Amino acid sequence: MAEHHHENDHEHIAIPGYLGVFAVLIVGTILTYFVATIDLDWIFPGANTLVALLIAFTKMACVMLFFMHVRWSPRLIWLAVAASFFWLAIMFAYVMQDYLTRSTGVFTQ
Amino acid sequence: MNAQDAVLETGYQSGIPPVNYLNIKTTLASWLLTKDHKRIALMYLVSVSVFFMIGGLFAATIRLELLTPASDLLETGTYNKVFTEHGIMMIFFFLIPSIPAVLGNFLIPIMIGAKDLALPRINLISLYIYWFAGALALYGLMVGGVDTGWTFYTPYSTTFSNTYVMIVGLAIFINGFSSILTGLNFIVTIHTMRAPGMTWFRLPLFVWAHYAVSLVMILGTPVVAITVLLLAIERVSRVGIFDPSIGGDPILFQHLFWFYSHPAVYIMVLPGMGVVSELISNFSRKKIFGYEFIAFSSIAIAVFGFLVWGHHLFVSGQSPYAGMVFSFLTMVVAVPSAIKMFNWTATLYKGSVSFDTPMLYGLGFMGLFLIGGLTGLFLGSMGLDVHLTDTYFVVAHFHYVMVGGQVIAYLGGIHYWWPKMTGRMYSEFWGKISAMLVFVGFNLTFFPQFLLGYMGMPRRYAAYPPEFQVLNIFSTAGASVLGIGMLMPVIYLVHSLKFGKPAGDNPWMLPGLEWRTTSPPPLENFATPPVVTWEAYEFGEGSGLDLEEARRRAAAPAIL
Amino acid sequence: MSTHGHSDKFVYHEPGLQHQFSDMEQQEESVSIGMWMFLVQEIMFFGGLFTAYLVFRSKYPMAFAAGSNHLDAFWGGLNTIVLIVSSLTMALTVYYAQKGNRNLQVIFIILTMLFGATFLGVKAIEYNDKYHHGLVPIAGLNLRAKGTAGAEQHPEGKPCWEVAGHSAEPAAEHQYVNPKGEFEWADCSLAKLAQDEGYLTTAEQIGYFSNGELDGNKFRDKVRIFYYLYFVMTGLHALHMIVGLLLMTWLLWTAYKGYYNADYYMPVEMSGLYWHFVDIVWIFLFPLLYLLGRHFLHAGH
Amino acid sequence: MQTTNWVPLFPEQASTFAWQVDALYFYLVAVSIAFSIPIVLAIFVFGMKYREREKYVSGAEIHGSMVLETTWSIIPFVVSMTIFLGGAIVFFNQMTPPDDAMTVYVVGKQWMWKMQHETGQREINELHVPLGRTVKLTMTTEDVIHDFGLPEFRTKADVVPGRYTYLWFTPTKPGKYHLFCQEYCGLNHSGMGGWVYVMEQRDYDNWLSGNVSGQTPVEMGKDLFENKLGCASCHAGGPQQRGAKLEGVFGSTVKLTGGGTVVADDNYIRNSILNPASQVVEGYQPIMPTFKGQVTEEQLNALVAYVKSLTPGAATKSPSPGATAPSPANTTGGTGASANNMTPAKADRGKQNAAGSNPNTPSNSNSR
Repeated sequence: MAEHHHENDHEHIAIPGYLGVFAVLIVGTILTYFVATIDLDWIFPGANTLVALLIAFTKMACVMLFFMHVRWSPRLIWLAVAASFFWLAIMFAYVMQDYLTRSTGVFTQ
Repeated sequence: MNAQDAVLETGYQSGIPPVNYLNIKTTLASWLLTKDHKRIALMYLVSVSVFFMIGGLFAATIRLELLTPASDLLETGTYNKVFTEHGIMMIFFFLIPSIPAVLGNFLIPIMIGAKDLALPRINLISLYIYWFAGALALYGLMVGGVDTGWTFYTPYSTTFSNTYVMIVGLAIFINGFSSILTGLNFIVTIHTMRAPGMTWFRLPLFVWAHYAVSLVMILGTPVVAITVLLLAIERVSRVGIFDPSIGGDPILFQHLFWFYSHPAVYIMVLPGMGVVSELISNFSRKKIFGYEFIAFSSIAIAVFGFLVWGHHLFVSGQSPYAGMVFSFLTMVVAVPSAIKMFNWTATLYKGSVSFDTPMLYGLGFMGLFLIGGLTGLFLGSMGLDVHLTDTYFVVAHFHYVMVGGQVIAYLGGIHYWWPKMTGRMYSEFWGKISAMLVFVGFNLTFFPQFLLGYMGMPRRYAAYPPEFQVLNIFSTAGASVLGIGMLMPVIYLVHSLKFGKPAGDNPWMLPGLEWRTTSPPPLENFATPPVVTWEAYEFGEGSGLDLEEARRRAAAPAIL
Repeated sequence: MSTHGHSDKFVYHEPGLQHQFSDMEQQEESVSIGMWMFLVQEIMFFGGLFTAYLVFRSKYPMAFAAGSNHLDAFWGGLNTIVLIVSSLTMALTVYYAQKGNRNLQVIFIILTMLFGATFLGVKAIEYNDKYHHGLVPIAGLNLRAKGTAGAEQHPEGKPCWEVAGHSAEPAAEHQYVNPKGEFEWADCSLAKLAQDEGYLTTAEQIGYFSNGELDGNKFRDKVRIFYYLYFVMTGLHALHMIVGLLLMTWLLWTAYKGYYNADYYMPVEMSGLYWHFVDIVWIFLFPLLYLLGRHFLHAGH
Repeated sequence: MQTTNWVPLFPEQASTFAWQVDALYFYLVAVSIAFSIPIVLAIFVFGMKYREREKYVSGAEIHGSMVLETTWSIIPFVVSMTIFLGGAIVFFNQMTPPDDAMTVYVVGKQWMWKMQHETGQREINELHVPLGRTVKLTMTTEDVIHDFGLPEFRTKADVVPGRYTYLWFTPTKPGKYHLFCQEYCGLNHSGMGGWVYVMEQRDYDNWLSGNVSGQTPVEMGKDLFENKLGCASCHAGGPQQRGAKLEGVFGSTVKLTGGGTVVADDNYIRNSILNPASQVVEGYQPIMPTFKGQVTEEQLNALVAYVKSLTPGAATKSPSPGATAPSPANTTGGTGASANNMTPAKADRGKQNAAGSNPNTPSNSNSR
């Protein structure tokens, strides 16, 4: 299979790298707590949630790319990850499109 | 040594090869602990047949009850349990595993020239999970059954039904993981186990279809698993997110349930389409028309299939705007199915069409799936769906797709690959008869239900107003024909196991990899690992088959 | 190929190569794709729960905020840190497996398991706390109740939004009986706040009020939904942790036996993938469950 | 097109948008035929024309055609879009009730339908509507999901606990039409049906006036006493009366034949209507027939109330039949309902202030 990378060229990340990622994760955690205690609703309602999720996504990206070695994995793995999030998005979006527009069972009210 | 030589070496052997996957070991343990995909497939074959029988019995009971308007054969309560069990047995324990777990399991490794599935142990585990879930479901049936309908709508299933929802729900939850593991196994296998030269576009469409199906299994099944789990928790704890009395939402259950269960319909029919692609192309000895389009339409169906579940909720209190979106996407999904239909038809053009039993099933599929698909448009079109949903029109529609599509294709596939699986040939005569009976009986059973549906006869009714009786009598009559047609294969196929004449490795002289090994195949499928040098569906000289020799042998008087 | 000291000793017998594969490379690829497909289905599995969370959060934000504020962000945060550390040790385990260093492998597996166990311990403490404060959504499971500001018997004659401040630091605790073991929640001040500032959702305007009056009981039911989701989500996550620990025990044994080397360490790597996945789930659960309403504590009043 | 054919293929068109649904149906049938005939024909022709003549000859080397593929991708797409639009338009009509609609409240419960007209009349499993008037149903349920299905009107809507759903139609033909519960709802699902009667305005008015349940209990009891049940023929005062005199009897102590006395309270009166022979007043023959099974609970309440009213001062203590009125249990949380719970909920509060709560409107009071 052309896109295959043999796992044994595993010099892709060394101890310092891991520690760096770890630091990012810890900082993210602390940050997410303190941001949550500040009221950001003056920006727009729900800004807090958005920020919290952004941080969470960053942390997830770090874990996936470096701890789970996605960064050095074949395209198929990227595809799998992308697909799963795409399908999650489908589920969220298409369920919510009902709840957000469901003012009533009829059009005119 | 490459595959051609392998063919020349074993190609015309007409007896049963002395050593094959069936007789290499014969102890019970060698079956129960086997990691050979072919043996696992056979065990699946037996199991799903059992569940098909059970479901069939329930179906017969339903039709008998509906012979008369009053609920006289069964009380309403019993009837509710009967149609529920019919749905559960057929959908979760027959339709979903049938083609992938039996034919797919047996053929995918052979078709791509592999020794086995990539994860044989997982394969065996999934069989045991299936058995366990099936046993649990049957237990639930024994102790009293369940009467929620196979859709388990809340709050009836969580709060009001006093039947064995927990057990059966649990069975379905567990069974989900069986199909997840199967799908996972197929994807891995198709990615990593293809023989040298077996490029993606040399894969048989059967394999493409199963790739699409596996995607749906992996992405959809977990959702129904968690949904059923939530249902179970709510039923035990008497509190939960589907409970309207504390502000929960019963319709959320329908969303989550159909997020899987609509794609599940494609899990059931896509493999059927794969089988039919094989049949049509091979029995008209002509490269299938528009290979790429059929291949990608399978993927398209798998993806778009996830975007349309809301068309089950047009009248359920879902926002009408959401209904619009879902209806639109439903119409879009119609297109890839249409593409397949046209391509199959075009494949017949200027072919050399032979009407062996499998081909009869293949053509039958085309006819019935045509109707099934078109009536899908009726239900996808909102204004009409408001009138038709929850009536017998729906029942007829999905039986045309599920039985007329999936089951017919499954039977066709079983007949087509039977010689390969067992090395024996069934009686062609009885094969043709049963194919005809099934086709006629099926139409007689379910076509009247379209009319009943438009007249407004609601589904899941044990008793119905008398003006509906005439058509119901037609339907029941048809059902009896259908039943006979479905039983006959069991008899002559089993009979052929012992008395059928040896089929030879390649009874129809077809180019697919599965026909280039002995039948039944050896333990690791090929005497020598094949190297693929021909395109898919290559019937001419490029296939490397010695057709001249084959003709000579065909001309010679048959030895009986 | 790494030329690490250990590797040559293992080079001939490829311990894991199974009959259906032609070589180690094909097997490794298959296994890793298989594992990733499994993770994909895990994502969809939790996805269903997150969908439910999304739906009800968007319907009853205030009830969810109130419920979340009563969770102890300290324990939650601590657990997040613990999991992240365990993720690091797991990553290092894989790293040393690749290096073929058995001893460090074993050490880091042990560390990982320790942190995993710690996580479960903290969870146990939290669950116990919820149990004592009548916050288990299942009726009949809150029999031994301690009062705090968040959930205590409704003070006579006080409207539910004037129940003593629902801040995270518990007020003077006193035992009292909760005979039916009902889910308890008295304080609906956040709903009041939202009403005054006028950002109740339509669902809330129906869901919290009876005849135009804020109804403590109806608010309690919505908080109950939050706790139901909290228990289901964290419960399933904890279950995955337990499975992970079993996996680790097996891994520890095989690693100790020196089963893995620079050329064959797929099991280690695969277990690592699983462990990291469980960590990721928590990375989302922490803010969504513990933090989403914090700012109201410091904002409104 | 009459439901009296021996195999009726179509229900009557009894509502204003029924023809639209049928038109859509015929359009789809036409489309289906237009697609199937060529394909089936092609299958047969090809099958015959190109059937195997010599064994193992391979067919022509045709691998596909971009032109054809695009054609038969685009044509179905266009057609399906027309179907979508048609469906959407009809759906829009079905989901858009006119403003001048008369509202009927519907409560489903296992396994019956309870309707209440704005004017107060209650019906069970039957709905009487005037011809040509737009009727809008405001529906909810006490237990599980039901579905209010009206095939002849070509419309249908699920009835969901904890929220309201709506349904509207304008009947165009007088007659008696099916009402089905079309969402599976348990044991007696197939029994949960009824009839919708579409009547000329005149008949409808007669029906309204004939239907006593709009009256106060006392009026209703009086009506029953004097006309419907004919109690008056024996119990009304006068020389030749065979039945006990009821004026002033309530609350008094009466002597029974065979000794013993009893206080004539609610239960005594109730009992004497249901099993008259059990406690016969001294001096009368036990000739009164039982009315068990002939009078509903509601009528019984009304009779008791009337008898009380014959005793000045007692009538005030008369029980209100409204007490027995149904009200949905599961309406605590406004479920997916959102705003549509608001309108009726407000209306509900309004009614409570005004004419006492409308029994068929789910009240927002907490059911715990």
